[in-house]
Amino acid sequence: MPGPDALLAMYAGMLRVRLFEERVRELFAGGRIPGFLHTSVGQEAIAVGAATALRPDDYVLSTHRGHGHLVAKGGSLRGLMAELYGKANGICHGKGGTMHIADVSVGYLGANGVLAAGCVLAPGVALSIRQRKSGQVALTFFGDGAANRGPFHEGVNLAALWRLPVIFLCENNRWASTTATGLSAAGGSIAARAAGYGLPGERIDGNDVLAVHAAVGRAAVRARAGEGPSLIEAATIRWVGHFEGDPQAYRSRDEAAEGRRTDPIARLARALEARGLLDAAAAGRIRAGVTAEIDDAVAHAEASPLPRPEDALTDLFAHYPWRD
Amino acid sequence: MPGPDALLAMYAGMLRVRLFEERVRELFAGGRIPGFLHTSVGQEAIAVGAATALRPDDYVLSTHRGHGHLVAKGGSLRGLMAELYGKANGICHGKGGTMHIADVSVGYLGANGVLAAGCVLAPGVALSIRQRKSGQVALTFFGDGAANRGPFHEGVNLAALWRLPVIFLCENNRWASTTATGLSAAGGSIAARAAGYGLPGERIDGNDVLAVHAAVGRAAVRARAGEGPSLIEAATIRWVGHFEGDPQAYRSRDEAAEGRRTDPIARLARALEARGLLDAAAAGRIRAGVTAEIDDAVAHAEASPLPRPEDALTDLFAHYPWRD
Amino acid sequence: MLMDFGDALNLALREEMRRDPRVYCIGEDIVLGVPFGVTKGLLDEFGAERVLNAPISEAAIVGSAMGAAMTGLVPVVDMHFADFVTCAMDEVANQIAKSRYMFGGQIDCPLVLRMPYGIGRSGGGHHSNSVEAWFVNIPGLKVCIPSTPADARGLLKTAIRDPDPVLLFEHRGLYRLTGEVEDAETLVPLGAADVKRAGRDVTVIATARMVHESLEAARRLAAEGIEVEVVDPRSLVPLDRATLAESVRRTHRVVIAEEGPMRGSTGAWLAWVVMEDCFDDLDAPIARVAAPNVPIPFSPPLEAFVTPTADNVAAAVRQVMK
Amino acid sequence: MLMDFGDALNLALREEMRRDPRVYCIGEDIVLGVPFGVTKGLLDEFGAERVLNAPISEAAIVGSAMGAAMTGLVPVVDMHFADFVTCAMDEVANQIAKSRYMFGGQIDCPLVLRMPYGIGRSGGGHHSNSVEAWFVNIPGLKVCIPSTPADARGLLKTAIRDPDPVLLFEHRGLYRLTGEVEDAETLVPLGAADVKRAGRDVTVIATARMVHESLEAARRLAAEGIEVEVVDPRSLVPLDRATLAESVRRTHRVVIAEEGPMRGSTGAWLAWVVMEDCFDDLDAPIARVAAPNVPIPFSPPLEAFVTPTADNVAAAVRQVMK
Ligand SMILES: Cc1ncc(C[n+]2csc(CCOP(=O)(O)OP(=O)(O)O)c2C)c(N)n1
Ligand SMILES: Cc1ncc(C[n+]2csc(CCOP(=O)(O)OP(=O)(O)O)c2C)c(N)n1
Ligand SMILES: [Mg+2]
Ligand SMILES: [Mg+2]
Repeated sequence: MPGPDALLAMYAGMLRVRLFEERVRELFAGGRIPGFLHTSVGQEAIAVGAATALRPDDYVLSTHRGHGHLVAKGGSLRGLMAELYGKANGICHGKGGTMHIADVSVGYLGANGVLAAGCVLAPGVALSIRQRKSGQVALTFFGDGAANRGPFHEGVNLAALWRLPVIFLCENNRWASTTATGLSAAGGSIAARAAGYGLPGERIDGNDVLAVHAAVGRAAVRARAGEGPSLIEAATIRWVGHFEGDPQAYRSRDEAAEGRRTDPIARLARALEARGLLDAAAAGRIRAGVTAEIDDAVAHAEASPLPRPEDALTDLFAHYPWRD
Repeated sequence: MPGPDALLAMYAGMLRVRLFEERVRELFAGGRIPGFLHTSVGQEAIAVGAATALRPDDYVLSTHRGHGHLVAKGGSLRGLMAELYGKANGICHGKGGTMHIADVSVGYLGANGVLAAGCVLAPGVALSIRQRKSGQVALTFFGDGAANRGPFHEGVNLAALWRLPVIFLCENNRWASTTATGLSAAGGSIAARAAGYGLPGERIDGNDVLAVHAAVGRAAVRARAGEGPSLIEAATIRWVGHFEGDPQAYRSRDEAAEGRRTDPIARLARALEARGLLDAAAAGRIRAGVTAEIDDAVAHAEASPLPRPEDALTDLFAHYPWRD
Repeated sequence: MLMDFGDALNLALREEMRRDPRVYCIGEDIVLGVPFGVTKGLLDEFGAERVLNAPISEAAIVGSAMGAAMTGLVPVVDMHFADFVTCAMDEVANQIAKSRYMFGGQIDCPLVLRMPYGIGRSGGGHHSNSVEAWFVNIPGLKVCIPSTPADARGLLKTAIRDPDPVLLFEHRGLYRLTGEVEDAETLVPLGAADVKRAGRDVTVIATARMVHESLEAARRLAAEGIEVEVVDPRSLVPLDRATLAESVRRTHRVVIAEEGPMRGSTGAWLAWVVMEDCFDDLDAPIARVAAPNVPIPFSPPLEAFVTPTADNVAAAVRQVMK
Repeated sequence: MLMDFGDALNLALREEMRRDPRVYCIGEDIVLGVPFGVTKGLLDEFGAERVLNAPISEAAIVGSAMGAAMTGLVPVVDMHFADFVTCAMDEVANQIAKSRYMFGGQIDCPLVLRMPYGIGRSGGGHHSNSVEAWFVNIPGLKVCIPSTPADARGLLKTAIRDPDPVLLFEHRGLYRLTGEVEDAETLVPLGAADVKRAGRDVTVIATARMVHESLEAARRLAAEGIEVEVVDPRSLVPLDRATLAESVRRTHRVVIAEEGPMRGSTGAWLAWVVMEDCFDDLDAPIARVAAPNVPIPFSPPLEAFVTPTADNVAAAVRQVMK
């Protein structure tokens, strides 16, 4: 069980993801941010529970819904926000954007526009970890929908076979775009697939940051001990549309309401209050602090320059003096 | 338990596959047959146990090691042998050859040079079966090595999800080329993967034709009843090289010896003798008959013409009047 | 009647599904028609048996389509984004394209892959690619690429009736483009290029969105007294070489405009085709308009920089007129 | 020293693995070097940590290589047969090719994909394909295609040292071809074409096996008084346009010879490149030698019919000399 400071850090961490994503949604609605935007509002406990259970130098591979994973991993909000704006000083110089953010400085090896891609990248990251004897782990996030793609199978099998330090963390938010998990994953359980590879697989409450923290912590210990990968299925709820602008005709309003009832942030707040670690004043201070960070990131992004059009031609190769 | 005639047909069927493959090996060694040749010597019980448990109009999708599957399904030995020779009147006009034989007239929808390809084709065949309400089933063969490719996962999941009439029949012959099953399939069991999709999966003795026949029969009943696919892992031994010319440095001679000890044909013969259904004379007659069929197929193939070189340009499209 | 490109495709699907009970649609989120609305409403008319929402399993979606096509059905696959055909590349390149041939003509493989593609709206590196060149290079596939609602409807109908696999590249920037579509059922044959604008001075061979950019360039150049002919191949395989050559023999000058990357793209190949058929008719080197050889960036000014436009076509025309 | 193409690749792997502990090999059955022997014996010298026999999981083999390359290793992937890159197409086209760019240059991706390819020995439709054109069309990849043991060794060494992904197409018909290889460690730079034979009359641009067919054709044509220059680009991306253009400006006649299918292949693109650089220098239309637009058939006479040879090159040369 994490200590008081760690618990408060988780609380602030989830709030940071929540407020960051909500701000991003506003900015998108206001036409400040372009692209196909997928936010993680409601799923903060998974990003934060995982990140806080990892070492700063551990790696994560993320998804199309990856802002929260990077915020939780400690990425610079300024660099991230500037990237979402498509600014020249964004973490990817504006070349990546929402679905391709990356911040190697904090071990975040990239969001991905292709579902389940991280499931095959992660075993390779783990190979290099083993070769370098660095004791790191590689965690890959993926969704319940992505779990039905071939790379899930190939990546889990390879990592299990070679006992690689990988954590496969499935965010099961009940939907793959308009398609319910039950209509895409036969058997209905992602965690149950682990047994077929001789792996531990567990389904946890992804809205309980402590459950996520504990499960990822156990998986990390196992991985560092050379005992191999683990598969964790974290059940959660996506409060908002699959993408910004999604009419959500496929589900009833009740689900968002259920999400709010099981809000991972409020839930941790209650636990902290019960233990006398948080009161309204402290909560207000934390929220004010996080809001200030986000305001700063937005101000930075707004003030930052757009890339020069011809910069579209840079960053392709380390060195390319040839004429095409 | 199949009746006497059915049992004798299985015996003749396995002998037909065995003698056909052994003849093919000789012909390859003698330079009569070109290509990258993979034979199924030792694995006859799976091909024959499966084919005899299916209806003539059921479909099978095969592999790079598919001659036996077609012989067992009732394909014309003349057409098949002529194809292996690359002759104009082969079943594929010489365009396919050993890894691409097909004989739609007996429901054999093709060998495949790409491992596990059949795992995603089969669910589509099953969709058309359902749409046409024909009550057929689609069986796809694949190897222990192929089970580690993505299409295995995607195909099994889709078939399970939609309760399609598919039978996934894995021929576990302990090796994927030079690589032992234990070094390629995490967990060591292919059958165990079924549970993750909510499917029945069973491992059977693939050298016992009756066990294969029974398992495929159960799976076919289940499939026709609309209860969905099944996964069967049939353990067997490849007596010969992975391909013709394989030095087999990766395994000891004992394995081939073990194969001969557990010879599925001798095993059925003993059972038939014990029940008074077979004696040396009858066995001799059966062998003579099968040998005659194969002699005829070889004579036919030898006498058949090679395709005209320019026939390489036919069969690409149903109709293509355009200049490229 | 006036309708947009997406609705014209939807109409074609309805017409063909009504005509032939073997036709069905499969893809991710197609019941609600996400993301481009093309398959919207089909479920209500044709039911869940023929409008299949698939799991995120591109290999199984495309592979199963072939299995169904080999055994009597006519699948129309929605690739969601053409970028994701990479996740079913073996099924397309080794299975679908080759089976009729390898099996000596034993099977038909009547299926259509609908490939929403193209640059726009900061889709970024994984949602903006032009990959048609790969498939032009794979024998056994037919490749269409419409530019107007009428062509989209007519080509999709023809593709569905074709006994062989056809890829239909639908530029996502065109879905909301409106145009005149015949009330009567109208098919557009494969291998029939269409002269979208007649002109005596330069032949611009353009596909999909670039047809419209080229028409815009033609309007501007007309003001300068340059008469541009815009020829839309409409299908790349088969290719209507005769119509292309006929135009080039009149104009003696050629610009080829596409949205894919310069290197090894369909435009490079079309330049070769023109040279093979019309070398002695060319009064100037062929000029090409295409994207630079980089992935498609996210930021609007970067994305705009790599996106070929009417300006690029006009500049290329002026160059060949020099 | 004299050694064959396969052994030269094996030597390059040994030299680079000795030089740089970050280099490792991964692929199916590579420990015993099946099927072409290139990786034979590496296990004994470098151990199981650096010579990894992988399960049949192309997506995981290639995807993991990228994960390792992004984080400090230098993988050399054996694709077994280039045909199977279709099973890892997303990992190559969307992940490996794009990550440096999409991430704004944050990562290096130093990996090599060894792509055994080509027609021969009745390999049939799934073991004979020339797919290099797809990758030439994907920005972010470098593409090499050696024709001699020395070039194979030198290019593989350079590819391994390159901070970006490089595909090396190894024609399987060349593995047992012997040639002179320097005793000293020798690298061949990317983007440096090599004139394999000098000649004044016609420039034949050829890759891999077709270099040797072209040299054979050149020997025959010399008897007829036609002096053929054979230029081997050696790498397609980057491409040494200067050397190609320099040759064409002297000969004014060009033949382009490859083994891939005619339509949309690298030869079509190279024809465009030559036209762009040398249009006014051309005295005759460029002629191309390539396979017809069909999958590769099994039967020897059919396979022979679709396989480009010295005869085809000679015929093409005579045509451009008309
Ligand atoms: C390979 C691939 N197929 C399809 C898509 C289109 N797509 C983007 S997100 C999405 C749904 C993903 O569902 P899930 O994996 O559960 O993640 P979630 O969106 O719920 O976080 C789809 C189908 C894609 N990006 N990549
Ligand atoms: C996708 C793909 N990868 C690799 C190969 C090369 N290959 C041909 S057979 C084989 C081993 C197959 O093992 P298994 O699936 O167990 O079948 P078996 O040969 O034992 O019958 C390999 C690696 C291939 N044909 N297809
Ligand atoms: Mg989901
Ligand atoms: Mg095997």
